[in-house]
Amino acid sequence: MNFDFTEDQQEIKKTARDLLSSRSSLAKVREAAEGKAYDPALWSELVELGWPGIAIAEEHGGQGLGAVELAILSEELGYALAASPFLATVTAAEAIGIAGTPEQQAQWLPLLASGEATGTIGSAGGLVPDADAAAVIVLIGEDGVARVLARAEAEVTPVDSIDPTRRAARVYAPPTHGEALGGDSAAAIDRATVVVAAELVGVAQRALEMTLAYVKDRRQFDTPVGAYQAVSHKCAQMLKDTEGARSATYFAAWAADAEPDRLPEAASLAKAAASDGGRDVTASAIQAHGGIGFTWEADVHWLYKRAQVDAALLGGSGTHRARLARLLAARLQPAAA
Amino acid sequence: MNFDFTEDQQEIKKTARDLLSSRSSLAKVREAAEGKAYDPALWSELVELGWPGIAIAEEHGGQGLGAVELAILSEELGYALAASPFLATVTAAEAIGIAGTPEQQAQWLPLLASGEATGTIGSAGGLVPDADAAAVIVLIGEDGVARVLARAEAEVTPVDSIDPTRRAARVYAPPTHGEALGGDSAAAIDRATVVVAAELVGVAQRALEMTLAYVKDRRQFDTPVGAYQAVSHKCAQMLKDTEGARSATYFAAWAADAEPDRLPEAASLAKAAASDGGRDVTASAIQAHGGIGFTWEADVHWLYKRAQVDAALLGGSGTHRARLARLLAARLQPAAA
Amino acid sequence: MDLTFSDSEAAFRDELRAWFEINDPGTMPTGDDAAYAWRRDWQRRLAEGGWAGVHWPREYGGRNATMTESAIFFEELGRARAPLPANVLGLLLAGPTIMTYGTDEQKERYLSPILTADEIWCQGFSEPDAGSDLAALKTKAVKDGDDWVITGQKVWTSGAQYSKWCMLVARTDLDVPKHKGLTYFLMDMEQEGVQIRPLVQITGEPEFNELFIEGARVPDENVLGGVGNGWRVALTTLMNERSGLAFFLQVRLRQLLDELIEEAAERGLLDDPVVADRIGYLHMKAEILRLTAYRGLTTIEKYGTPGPEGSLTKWMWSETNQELAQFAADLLGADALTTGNRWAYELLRSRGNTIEGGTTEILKNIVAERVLGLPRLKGAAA
Amino acid sequence: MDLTFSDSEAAFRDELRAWFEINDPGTMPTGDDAAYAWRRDWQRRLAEGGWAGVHWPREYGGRNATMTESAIFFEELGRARAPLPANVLGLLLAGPTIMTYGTDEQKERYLSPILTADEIWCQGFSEPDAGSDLAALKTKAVKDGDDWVITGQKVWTSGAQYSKWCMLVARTDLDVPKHKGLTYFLMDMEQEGVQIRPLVQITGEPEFNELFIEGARVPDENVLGGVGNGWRVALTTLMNERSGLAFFLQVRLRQLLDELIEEAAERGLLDDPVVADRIGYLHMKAEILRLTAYRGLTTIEKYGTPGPEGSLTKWMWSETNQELAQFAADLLGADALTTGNRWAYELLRSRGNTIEGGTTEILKNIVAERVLGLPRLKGAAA
Repeated sequence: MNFDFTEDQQEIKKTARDLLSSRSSLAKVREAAEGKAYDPALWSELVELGWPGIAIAEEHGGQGLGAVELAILSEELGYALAASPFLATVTAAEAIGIAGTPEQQAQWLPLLASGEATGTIGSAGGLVPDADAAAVIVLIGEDGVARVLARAEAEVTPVDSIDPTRRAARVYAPPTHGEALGGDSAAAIDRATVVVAAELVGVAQRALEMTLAYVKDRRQFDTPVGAYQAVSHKCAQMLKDTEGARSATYFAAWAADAEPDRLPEAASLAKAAASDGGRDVTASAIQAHGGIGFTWEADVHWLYKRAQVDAALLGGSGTHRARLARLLAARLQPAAA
Repeated sequence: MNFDFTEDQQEIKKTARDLLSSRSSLAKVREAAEGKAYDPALWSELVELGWPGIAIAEEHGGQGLGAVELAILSEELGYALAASPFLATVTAAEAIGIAGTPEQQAQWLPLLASGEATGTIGSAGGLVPDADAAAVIVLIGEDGVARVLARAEAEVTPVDSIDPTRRAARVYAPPTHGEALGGDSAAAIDRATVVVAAELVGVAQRALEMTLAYVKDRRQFDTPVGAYQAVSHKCAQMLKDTEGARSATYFAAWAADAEPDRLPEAASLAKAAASDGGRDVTASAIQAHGGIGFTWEADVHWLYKRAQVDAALLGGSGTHRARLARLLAARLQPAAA
Repeated sequence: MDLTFSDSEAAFRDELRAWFEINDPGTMPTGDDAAYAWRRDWQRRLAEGGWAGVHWPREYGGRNATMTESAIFFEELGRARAPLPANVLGLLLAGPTIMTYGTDEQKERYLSPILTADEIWCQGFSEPDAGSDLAALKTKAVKDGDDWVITGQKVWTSGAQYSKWCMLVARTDLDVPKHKGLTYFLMDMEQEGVQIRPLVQITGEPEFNELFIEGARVPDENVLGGVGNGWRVALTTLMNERSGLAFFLQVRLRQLLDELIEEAAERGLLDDPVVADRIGYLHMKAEILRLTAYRGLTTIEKYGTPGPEGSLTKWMWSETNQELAQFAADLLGADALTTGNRWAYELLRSRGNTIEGGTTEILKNIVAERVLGLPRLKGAAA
Repeated sequence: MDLTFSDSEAAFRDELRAWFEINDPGTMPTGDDAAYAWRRDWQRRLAEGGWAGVHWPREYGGRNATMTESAIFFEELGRARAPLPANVLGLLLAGPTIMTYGTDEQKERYLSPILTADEIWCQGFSEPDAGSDLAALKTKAVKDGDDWVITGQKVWTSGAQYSKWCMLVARTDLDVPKHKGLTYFLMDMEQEGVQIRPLVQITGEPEFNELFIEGARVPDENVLGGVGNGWRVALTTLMNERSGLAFFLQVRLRQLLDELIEEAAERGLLDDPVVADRIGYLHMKAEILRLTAYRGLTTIEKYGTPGPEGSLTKWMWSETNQELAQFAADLLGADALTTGNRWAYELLRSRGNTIEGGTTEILKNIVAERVLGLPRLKGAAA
């Protein structure tokens, strides 16, 4: 039983942290958000590093690493709040990689791995991240079945979500368009869900760190505000929520490859914990910043907005709690499962 | 719009507070709880003061006052944590008084008003307070219809609830026994529910006051613990919960007589708020007392236990929240109501 | 206890409703400046009808309304979906403070234009380094002949760009303890020394401003309540801050909740017990807020001082409003996360509720110390 | 990252499970004394099997188990529905503290009887006036010849009535600042000067005791870690307090939750979406606790010091356990409010979870200061 990253994994984490701290500083995130345009140089760099293909099989041009490595990157991109189609693309790749037909995989994975194209996954009723520029869209129907659509097969309506650091769209496709994923849609969605959870963990971690820095520095009544229990205990709670979400998310990332039978439960655990944790921690971050935290000028609101939208992607915590209860009930009555 | 009590009502409150602080001190409550026996002298005194009949019509030997006066007394008995069949008796009287047939009223109300007999109301599946000694039991069936049963018509099984300051029992009666209330069972139950809510407000108030006294006095790290925000903000929350429950309960008591159309909603509001508030405030009281609060020797646990059992009587907060939602939905679609 | 309106309260309400029927507020135009101008016109109409300063004494053009009537005014304003009058800070804060501490000349000069919205007021209390800690403010006023020369920075000043006057608290004596050396000024905003910068909130709207004050001049006659007495005068302003406004906010919360319930019903979501449970919960909280606000009024009217309720309603409102917005996002999904949707706006705007006008943490301090009598921790303050 | 047990961990677990199969713990008798005697026998059986002090070094009769193996031990103990060994405080606290600070003679004298439960230990740290504030303790030890004479009062001493020895911290120097004048003693409980009074909890059970110490004598050789070094020695004891035990508690929480889910299923309540929502929530919290506890182990094993996780699991456990008990009462109604029902017991007992072994408030202080590096407020302490 070892929760620690391998040396290679730690190296990936460190590389990502270092690179993103310069290439995707919050000033650059702000630029992208306010300018409503991603920095193409950032995407090129991620592509050059092979990140979009980190978990895509080598036969399809990826690096052939696993869900844990992908979660590490996603967490770091969340921490950096990177404005990029990374999350959308890798979640599409995860879905197609686990459940696509050989043809679907051959058609899309090399393009996604090489960064020649981006992709996305999302629900028919929800916000679909970066769908406007995606070459391939994995669209989840009301029935839970996911279809693979080329961009031209879908009606994509870009919308401004409350999170301006990421583009979003509503996607519609007539039932006759696209082709169902060859394999298990649930597994495809679960693997994508873990990626979103990992991003949320990174967002929460960043919110915690920004808050700690602020409350150690900011003084009121001649005392750093972080010395008051009203603030310090809130920070402790933020740590608890962040670490709890992290525990569940790492477990899910590990299970995705090592024990896929446990993935349904693990993915829902991770998403429920990370959705709640991400929202609560970023809201607390605003509160702990006081008036400053409510200004556009401060950066803490980007985190709150990302967390709110991520929390709804691929099912909010309520949806996942309901699923956890179903899974538990099914264990009691295996016949009814 | 005036939320204040009349002078008469204030006099009732003051009388009750003064009397109960001597006749039902916490030492006496402890004696009753540990000895598993009510103090008959206390009951005699309440009867002499005419309290059991305070809201019973004069024609039936009561004082003919209203639900507000009854709520005032119930709050004070809750504040004193009085060990007595008062709550059980007055809730039965409320039910029969509003919905009993003339015969049921004539049979039971004079006995209850004069204290010659006690009564109770409770759910078939739940704990029924003081049913073992009650001459009349208003038993609420699964269908929400309440029957009036003479003691002999019911199977009463005394049980030790977690609240030793009040006797409790499970009650069963075959469908053929007893007689349905003549009028609206829902109104009967709602009026009884307000009484329980009022008791919970008193319990919460006492828990708050005991806690304030303790945390002003108790020192840790050379400082009164009440100076720490972890404690002081918890106390502020206790006040908020108590006052919120009180607002809802006074409204319900007022509506019971003045605007009975609003009673269903008001009763559910009161019970939901008082159940949550009572449980949270008394749990916080234990916590704020630290280790001492967890001992049998301290009195704060009686409040927690009473609050827990009261919170479940005549429907917990979940039941009442669901009902509130139904009432709101019915307003939108009056036809479907 | 009588939770119906008294005859005179009901008459007040009916008169106001009748007035609203004739004077339909209409729809506020979009665009900050246009909306503000419209709200100014709206206040003029209210003033003409005698409804602008309902709680002001008749001698100053008010209606001498009781607290309850004042609450009814804001409830009805909310119910009519009318906006707040443009000069709300003048009506609620500056006016009553001037009535309390002003000289006859000051009352004569300032009160009437407040009522008619001819002169808009803003509030210059908060500073970047003194958020919750008014006594720590650094803006300085130095006597120069008959004038005071003011230098410093203020923040969270709403409506500054439309204001003629600012309720400004500045430090006039550096040699005495923090809250003792303060003075309350009525500062003319229309001068070189006052620069306004919009402060954009996380909603993207510039609801507030920063004030950069560099050598602004205020004549001595514009000191309110005496030199060195600024702390006391400022507290009066703060005490007035949310007396009636609470009811406007409370009604607005109620409307939002009702609209959400309707929306949930339209989408067929009310049958989901989890949704119903949450709606029951929010309804309970909204009702507790409303009832507690009325209880607070009863206490003030009867005893002249606010009871514990008064310090709880802001806290209750802000918490419930945030819970409501978050629940709306859960319930409505993508719609409520899309810019332009009112719930998307609420999801962002409501975060400010627990910060603006006193953070929840400070409110809890106040409740703990002033209502519950708990000791203050060394080095801490409310 | 590998969240399966390693081969050696799996072997450890399998060996233990096999041992449990043969050594069925059986059912604990009712009655405090009988139960305690039974738990003492149980520990002897564990000791005979080599399972009593799994984390102790082999030289002292232990198994030299890793942290993970120690966690597995407690998990399996929970899974086998076996009780904690009678001398749990000796095994977890006294033993390791003596190993760290004891002289060779002390190790020789005390360790073996701890393992075999021949000598039970209790912990004498808390005092009535020094609940969360160990440095404020008042029990005094005065040198008298070769002995120390001890006077004072201790509280929350569990198992005192069965104990031969007490880990006692007392003040030996009144002239130095609070935490400097303390000394750690190994006090013989079997003497006139030590009186035990059971302290009944809100459950009605006397789980803890008060100790009244009046002139008790402790020979100088029973000082542990040197005179005046009591603070440091006590911290070692406290650091050991819940290393492995966390897993026992975590498994117990899991079992309770599973039983509640089964009970809910039997009553046909799982189909209620509100119930399902709450069960999903509690399951999430229980899993987060389990996983975070394992993450904490990884950190300790790899870096030798506890990471942030270690300080969170007690907090997570106590909070979740309380939520679980309250939910059970909501779900099961009257049954869960009737004395004798396990949920009724949990509803009361769980209130202690956020107090015993460090209140949640103190834990948050510790997290804030030691993990997050936040400044300490003047006059406050962790």
